[in-house]
Amino acid sequence: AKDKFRVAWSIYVGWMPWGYGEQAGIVKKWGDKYGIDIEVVQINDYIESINQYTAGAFDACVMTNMDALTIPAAGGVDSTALIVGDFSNGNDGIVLKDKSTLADIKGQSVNLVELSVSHYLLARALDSIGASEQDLTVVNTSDADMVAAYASPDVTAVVTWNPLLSEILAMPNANKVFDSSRIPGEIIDMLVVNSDTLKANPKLGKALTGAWFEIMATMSKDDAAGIAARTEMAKASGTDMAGYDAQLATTKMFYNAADAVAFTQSADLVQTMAHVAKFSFDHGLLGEGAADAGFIGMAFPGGKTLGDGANTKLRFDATYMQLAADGKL
Amino acid sequence: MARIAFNNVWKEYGDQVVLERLNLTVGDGEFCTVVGASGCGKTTFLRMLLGQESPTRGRILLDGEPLPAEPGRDRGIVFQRYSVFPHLTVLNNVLLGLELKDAPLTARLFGRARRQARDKAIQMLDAVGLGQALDKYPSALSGGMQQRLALAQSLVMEPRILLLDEPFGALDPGIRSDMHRLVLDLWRKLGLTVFMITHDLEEGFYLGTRLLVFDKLRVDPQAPGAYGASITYDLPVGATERRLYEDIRDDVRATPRALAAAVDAAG
Amino acid sequence: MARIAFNNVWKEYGDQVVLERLNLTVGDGEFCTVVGASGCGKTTFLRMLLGQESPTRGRILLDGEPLPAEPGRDRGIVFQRYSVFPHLTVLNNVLLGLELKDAPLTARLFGRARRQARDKAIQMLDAVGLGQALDKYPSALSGGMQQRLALAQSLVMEPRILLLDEPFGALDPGIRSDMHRLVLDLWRKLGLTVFMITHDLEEGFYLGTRLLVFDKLRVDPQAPGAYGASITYDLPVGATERRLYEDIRDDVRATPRALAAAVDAAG
Amino acid sequence: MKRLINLRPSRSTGILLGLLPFVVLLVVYLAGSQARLADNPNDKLLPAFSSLGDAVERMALEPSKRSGDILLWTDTAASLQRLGLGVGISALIGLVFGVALGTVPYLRAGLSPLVSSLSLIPPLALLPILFIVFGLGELSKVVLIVFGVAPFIIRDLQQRAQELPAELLVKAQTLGASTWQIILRVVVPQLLPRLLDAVRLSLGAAWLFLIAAEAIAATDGLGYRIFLVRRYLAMDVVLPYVVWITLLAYLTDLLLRIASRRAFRWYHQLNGEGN
Amino acid sequence: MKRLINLRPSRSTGILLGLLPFVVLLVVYLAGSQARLADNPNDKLLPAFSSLGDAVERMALEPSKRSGDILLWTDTAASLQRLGLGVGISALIGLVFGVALGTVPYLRAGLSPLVSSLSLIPPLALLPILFIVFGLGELSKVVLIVFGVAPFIIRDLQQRAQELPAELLVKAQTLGASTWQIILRVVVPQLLPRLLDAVRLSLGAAWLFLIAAEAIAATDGLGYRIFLVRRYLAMDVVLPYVVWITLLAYLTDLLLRIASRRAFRWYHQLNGEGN
Ligand SMILES: Nc1ncnc2c1ncn2[C@@H]1O[C@H](COP(=O)(O)OP(=O)(O)OP(=O)(O)O)[C@@H](O)[C@H]1O
Ligand SMILES: Nc1ncnc2c1ncn2[C@@H]1O[C@H](COP(=O)(O)OP(=O)(O)OP(=O)(O)O)[C@@H](O)[C@H]1O
Ligand SMILES: [Mg+2]
Ligand SMILES: [Mg+2]
Repeated sequence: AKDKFRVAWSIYVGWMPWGYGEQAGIVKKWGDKYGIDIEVVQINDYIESINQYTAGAFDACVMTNMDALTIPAAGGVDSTALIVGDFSNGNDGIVLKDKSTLADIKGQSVNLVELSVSHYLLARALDSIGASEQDLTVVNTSDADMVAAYASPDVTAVVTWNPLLSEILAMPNANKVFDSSRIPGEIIDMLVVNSDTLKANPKLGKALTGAWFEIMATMSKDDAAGIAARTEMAKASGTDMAGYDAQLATTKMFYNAADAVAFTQSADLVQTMAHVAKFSFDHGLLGEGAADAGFIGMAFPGGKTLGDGANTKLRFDATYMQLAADGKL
Repeated sequence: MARIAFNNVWKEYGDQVVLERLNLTVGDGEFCTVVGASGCGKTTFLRMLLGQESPTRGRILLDGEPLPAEPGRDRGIVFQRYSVFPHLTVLNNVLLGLELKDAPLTARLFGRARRQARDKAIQMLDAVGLGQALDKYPSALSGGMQQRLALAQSLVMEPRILLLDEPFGALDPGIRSDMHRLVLDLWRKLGLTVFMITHDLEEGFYLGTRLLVFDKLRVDPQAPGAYGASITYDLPVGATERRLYEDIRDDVRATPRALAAAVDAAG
Repeated sequence: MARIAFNNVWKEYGDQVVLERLNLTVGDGEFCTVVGASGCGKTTFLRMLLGQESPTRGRILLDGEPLPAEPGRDRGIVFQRYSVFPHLTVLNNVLLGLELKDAPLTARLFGRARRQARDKAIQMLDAVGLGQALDKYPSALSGGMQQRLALAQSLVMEPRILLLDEPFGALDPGIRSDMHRLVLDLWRKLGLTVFMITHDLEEGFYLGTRLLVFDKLRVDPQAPGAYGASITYDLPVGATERRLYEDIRDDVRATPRALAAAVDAAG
Repeated sequence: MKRLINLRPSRSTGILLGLLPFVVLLVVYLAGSQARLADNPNDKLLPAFSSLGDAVERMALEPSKRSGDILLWTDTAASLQRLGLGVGISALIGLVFGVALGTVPYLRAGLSPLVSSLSLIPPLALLPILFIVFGLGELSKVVLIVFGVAPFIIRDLQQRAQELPAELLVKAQTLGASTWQIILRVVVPQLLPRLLDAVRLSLGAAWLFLIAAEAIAATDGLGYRIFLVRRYLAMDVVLPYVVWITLLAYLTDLLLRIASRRAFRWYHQLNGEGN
Repeated sequence: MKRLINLRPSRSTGILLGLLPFVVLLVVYLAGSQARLADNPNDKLLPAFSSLGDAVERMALEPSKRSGDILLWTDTAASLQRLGLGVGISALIGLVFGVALGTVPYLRAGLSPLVSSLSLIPPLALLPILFIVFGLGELSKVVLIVFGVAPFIIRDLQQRAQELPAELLVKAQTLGASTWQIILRVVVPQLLPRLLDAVRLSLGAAWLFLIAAEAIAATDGLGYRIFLVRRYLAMDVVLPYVVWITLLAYLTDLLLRIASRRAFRWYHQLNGEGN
C-alpha cells in the first residue's frame, strides 16, 4: 500500500471546507494520525478536476452524484462515494428575466452548463410541469461567464448554482421560478474515492472522513472558531461572510455524521440515482456501449443495487461515515 | 523666357546645411546633367524641383511662378529603382497616368476613352521599344526594360520637365549605352527640359547640353554640417566633345564574338 | 604541371544542357577572365570549380587529382554580393577563417593564438586598405569596401585558386577601377590562380592574362535547352592591349573638380 | 564524406523521412492506448482505434438521436461560418484601416497608438464586457474573433503600406494622382496579396478565439462539441475533432495560398516563387 | 492645399492627436458608467472610477486578509514566471530546432512536416488532453505556452535560416568551416536577433495561453484572478487587471526591443534603423 494520496477539490460552497481543512492543517493532522500523507489540491475548473481523477492523477475528488456516475463510473473507474457532504436545497435554481412562472420558460433559450446538474435540474423542473426539453433551446454556457451572460440583453433564462445564482438574483427583473429545494436530496455533493485505492488503503478513508467531520464540527458552530472558519471559506470563494452564510442557508450540510449516514442509507437515494441514470442515458452520457439506463451498476448500503450488477462502478458506502458517527476514528 | 529659376536657394536639415546659394536659370529644352560627390545634395536638389521638399531660404520659380509645393503632372521622374508599379502590366503602367487624369473618382477608363488611351500608351511603348511586352509584369523585365518602362510612363503624361535620378546606375554598361541613345532621342523629339543626376562623369559629359557640378566650396572640419554644397561649375557641353567621346567608346566596345573573331583573323 | 584541367566536361540540369564539351587547362598563376551572354553558364562553370556542383559528364582535375566535391579552404570566392558576414566586424570577418582552422570545436581563438591570428588579419586588411575600419560592421561600409573585405577574407586563408563571380558588377565605375588595381596587385604578389567572371568586356580585357568566351555554338530553335554553351574563344591577353586600354581610359576619367578646372582654364 | 549541410535527401527518401515521425507517434499512441485499456477496458482517455472509428462514424455519418442532424457537419458548418465572418470582417477592417493609417500621416498620428494598445489587450480577459455589449449570440463570437485578429491585420498592413517604396508614391503623384487615386490604384492593389498573407498568418489565432468563444456559449460548433463532450471525457470524440480542425486549418491555408497565387501573379513572381 | 498624403502633423500635434481617441474612450466609459449606475446603483459592469480606485488599492497595496500577500504582486509574479519559463523554453526549442531544420536538409525532410502539422493544431482544443498528460501543476501551464508558441518560432527560424543567402554558407565553406562551425559562427549569430523578433511576435499568443491555462487550474496568477472574480462580475477588479496585463505586455515588448538593439547593433544597422 502507498502512503501518499492526492485529493482534488474545486470552489463550491459545499466543498470550501476542504480548502479550509488543508489550510488550517486539519487534513495534515488526520493524515499524520494514520501515517499517510494527503495532498489537497484546488482546481479552478470543476470538470477538469473530475477528468484528472478519472485519468488517475488523483485518488479522490469532490463531485456531484450525477457527475460521479457519468464521468468516472462511465469511464470504467470504480468509484466510491466516501463522504456525502450535503445536498443542494435551493442552491441551484432556474431564473427567468421579467417572467415569473416556470411555464414561461417554454420557447425560450435557456443558458446553462449543458450536461451538468443544472441541466438535470431543468429536466426535473420540466417534468414537474409536464414539459420536455423539446419545448426550449438549451445553450451551453460556461459557469464562469454565467453572470455576465445574464447581464446581456438577449439572455432571458438561466439555470445555475450559487454563488452565481445569488449574483444573478441580485440583478433587476430576475425571478427564481424553480430551485433545488423542490427536489431535495437529488443534487448531492460528495467526496469520491477510487474504490481500489480505498480497498487497499482503508487508512485513507478514515483520515479523510475524520478530517471532514472535524471541520464540520468547527464550522457549524457560531463561536469564534466557527466564524473564523467560515470567514476563511468565504474569502477563498471570493465573497464575504454574509454571502457565504447565505449560500450555506440553501445548502443542506450534513454537519453531523449520523445525518449523512442516514441519508446514504435511505431508499430515496436509490430512487434519486435511478432518475439521474435515466437522465444521463437520455443524454448519451453513459457512453455508446450503454444499452439502457441500467448499464452502469450502482451499489448502496445494505446490499441494495441498481442496474447491471456485473458492471458495478459506483458505490455509496456509509461505513466510514458510520465510524465517524460512532466516534471510532 | 526661362523655364526654371533658382534664386539664392538654401536647403537645411536642422543644423546641417545641405545646399547653399543656388542660383541657376535653365531654359526650355536644356539637358542638364548633375554630378557631384555622394551625399553632396544632388537628390535634394532634384526633390526641390519635384516639390517634395521646399527650400529653407530663397525661391524656385517655374515660368516666373513659384514652383508648386507638391509633385505634379508637369514634372516627370525616373528613379534609379522602384519607378514602375510592380502590380501592373507594362501596358497598364503606362495607361495608369492617363486613367488618373480622365477619371478622378474611379481612376479607370472604359470603352472608347480606354481604347484611345490604350493606343496612346502603346505608341509610347513602341517608342521605347517595349511594344512586344505589353502584358508582362515588371518583374519579368530586365533592369533596362524596367527603366524604359519608367520613361514611357512619365513621358506619356507629356511633362514639361523630366527629372532623372541616376536612372541607369543599376544597369550593365552595354545596356546603359542603349538607354543613352533612347533618352537623347526622346529628349530631342519631345523638346523636354531634362535634369539628370549621374555618378558617372562620362555619362554626364556625353549626354548633357549643360553639366552642373555640385561641391562644397567651404569645409569646416569642426562642423562638417556648417556649410553646404553649391554649384561649383556650370559648363556648356559642346557637340564636339560628345563626338570625341563616342569615337573613343566605340573603339573599346564591341560584342565578344566579333572581337574574338577579329583577334582570330589577326592571329 | 597544370593546376586545373577540364576533360570533356558537360553539365546538364534535367533536360537542359548548360555547358558542353569543356576542355581547358589552366596553369599556376594564370588570371582567366570569363565573359559570355547572361545565362550562358558562367556561374555554373565557377560552381563546378568550387565543388558546389559536379559535372554530369567528364572530369575536373586539380593537380591531377579529381576535384573535391565540396567547397574548401584551397579555393576562395568572392560573389557580387553577400560575400561578407553582416554580423561580424571587419576584423572578425577576416579573423573567422583563421579561427575556424585552428579551433574545430569552439571556432574561437583565445590568448596568444588569437593575437597571432589578429596580427595576420590586420596585415591583410592593411593590404586591401581597410586598416582604419577594423571595428565597423559591413553595413557601415560602402559597396567597394565590402568587396575589399570579401577579398581580404578569402586571401588570408592563402587559397591556391581565387574565384570571382562578377565581383565589381554592383560598384560605381570610379570605385571599380580602384578595385582592378587592387586585384592585380594582390594577384601578382600572392601568385594566385584567378578565375573572374565579368559582364564587362573591357574589364575582361583589362585584367586577365587569358580571356575565356562562353557561347552556344549550336542552337536548336525548337529545343532551346538541347545544346549547351562551351568555350568559343580562349585568348591570351597581352600586356600591350592592357596598356593601350589604360591610356584611353585615363584620358576619359578624371575627378570633376580637376576636369572642370581644366575646362575653366581653357575657356 | 560531404558536410551534413551539403547532403540532400532524394525526393522519395525525403517523403519517407517526413512520414517517419507520424508513424512513431501512431505507434506510441497505440502502445499507450493498449496499456491503459488492458488496465481498465472502459478507459476513455486513450481510446482504441476501433472506438475512434465508431465515434467518427457516429458523428460524421449517423444523424444524432436528439436533433436528427449529423453532428460533425452541423458543427463544421457553424464553426466555419463564424470563422469566415470573423476573419472576413477582420480582413475588411484591416484593409480599410491599415491602408488609411499607412497612407495618411494625420490618421496615423491619431489612431496608431490606439490600435497598438488594442492589439496588446488579451481579448479573453475582456470576455464579460464583450458579452454584455454584443450579447451571447453569433455576434459575440464573431466580435471576439474580430477583436483578436483585426488589430494585428491593421498593424501589419499599416506597416506594409509604410514600407511601400516612397518612390512609387512620388511617381504616382507625378502622374497626377490624388490621395484617393493613389490609395485606389497604387496602395490597395499592392496590399491585397499582403492582406491574404496577413489573413493566413492570423488564421491560427482566429481558430483559437473561435474555440474559446464556442466553449463559453454555443449550441453547436466544433469548439462547443469538444468542450461539451469533455464533460464526460469522451476522448473518442475529442481526438477526431482535433484532427479534423487541424485538417480544416490546413485546407483553409492551402486555399488562401492557391487563391493568392491565382489572383496575384505579379506578387509571387516578384518574390521569386515562379508562377 | 497639399494632398492629404503629403500633410504631416508636427510632433506635438501628433502626440495630441494620438491621445485624443483615449480621451474619447474614457469619456464614453464615464458616460456609460454613470448611466448604468443611475439606473442601478449596484451595477457591477461599468464601475465608477472611485470603485476602480478602491479595487486597485485593495489589490495592489493592502495585504490580503487571507494569505497576507499583496494579491496583485503575487499574481503578477506567478504569471510572469510562467510566461518567462514558457516563452524561454519555446525560444530555446525554437532556436535549436529552427537552426537544425533550416540548416541540415536531412533533418528538415524528417521533421518539417511534423512541425507544420503541430503548428496547425489549435492548442485550446488540446487543453483537456494537455492537462491530463501533464497534470495540473506549473508544468501544464508552461507546456501549453510552449505548445502554442514553439512551433511558430521553429517555423519562423527555419524559414529565416533557409533565407540566409546561400553565398554566405558557401563562403564559410571556402573558409574551411564544418557544418558544426557554420551553425556556431554563421547561422546562430545571424538568427539570434530574429529569434528575439519571433519571441516578440509570439508574446501575444503566450499571454493568451497563459490566461487560458490559469483559468482552468491555478491558485494564483493574473488569469486566475480574473477568472475567479469574473464569476461575480467584479469588473472593478477585472478592468484594472486587464489594463495591467496590457501594460505588462507593452513593457516586455519594449524590453525585448531595447535588448535586441543593444545586443545586435549590426542587425538594426542593416535594417536601417540607425543605432
Ligand atoms: N530628410 C532628410 N533629413 C535629414 N537629412 C537629410 C534628409 N535627406 C537628405 N539628407 C542629408 O542631405 C545630404 C544630401 O543628401 P542627398 O541624398 O541629396 O545626396 P546625393 O548627392 O543625392 O547623394 P548620393 O549620390 O549618395 O545619392 C546627406 O548628407 C543626407 O544625409
Ligand atoms: N540549380 C539549377 N537548376 C536548374 N537550372 C539551373 C540551375 N542553376 C543554373 N541553371 C540554369 O543554367 C543556366 C546557366 O546559369 P548560370 O547562372 O550559370 O548563367 P550565367 O552565365 O552565370 O548568367 P549571368 O550572367 O546572368 O549570371 C541558366 O539557364 C539557368 O537557368
Ligand atoms: Mg542621390
Ligand atoms: Mg552568373
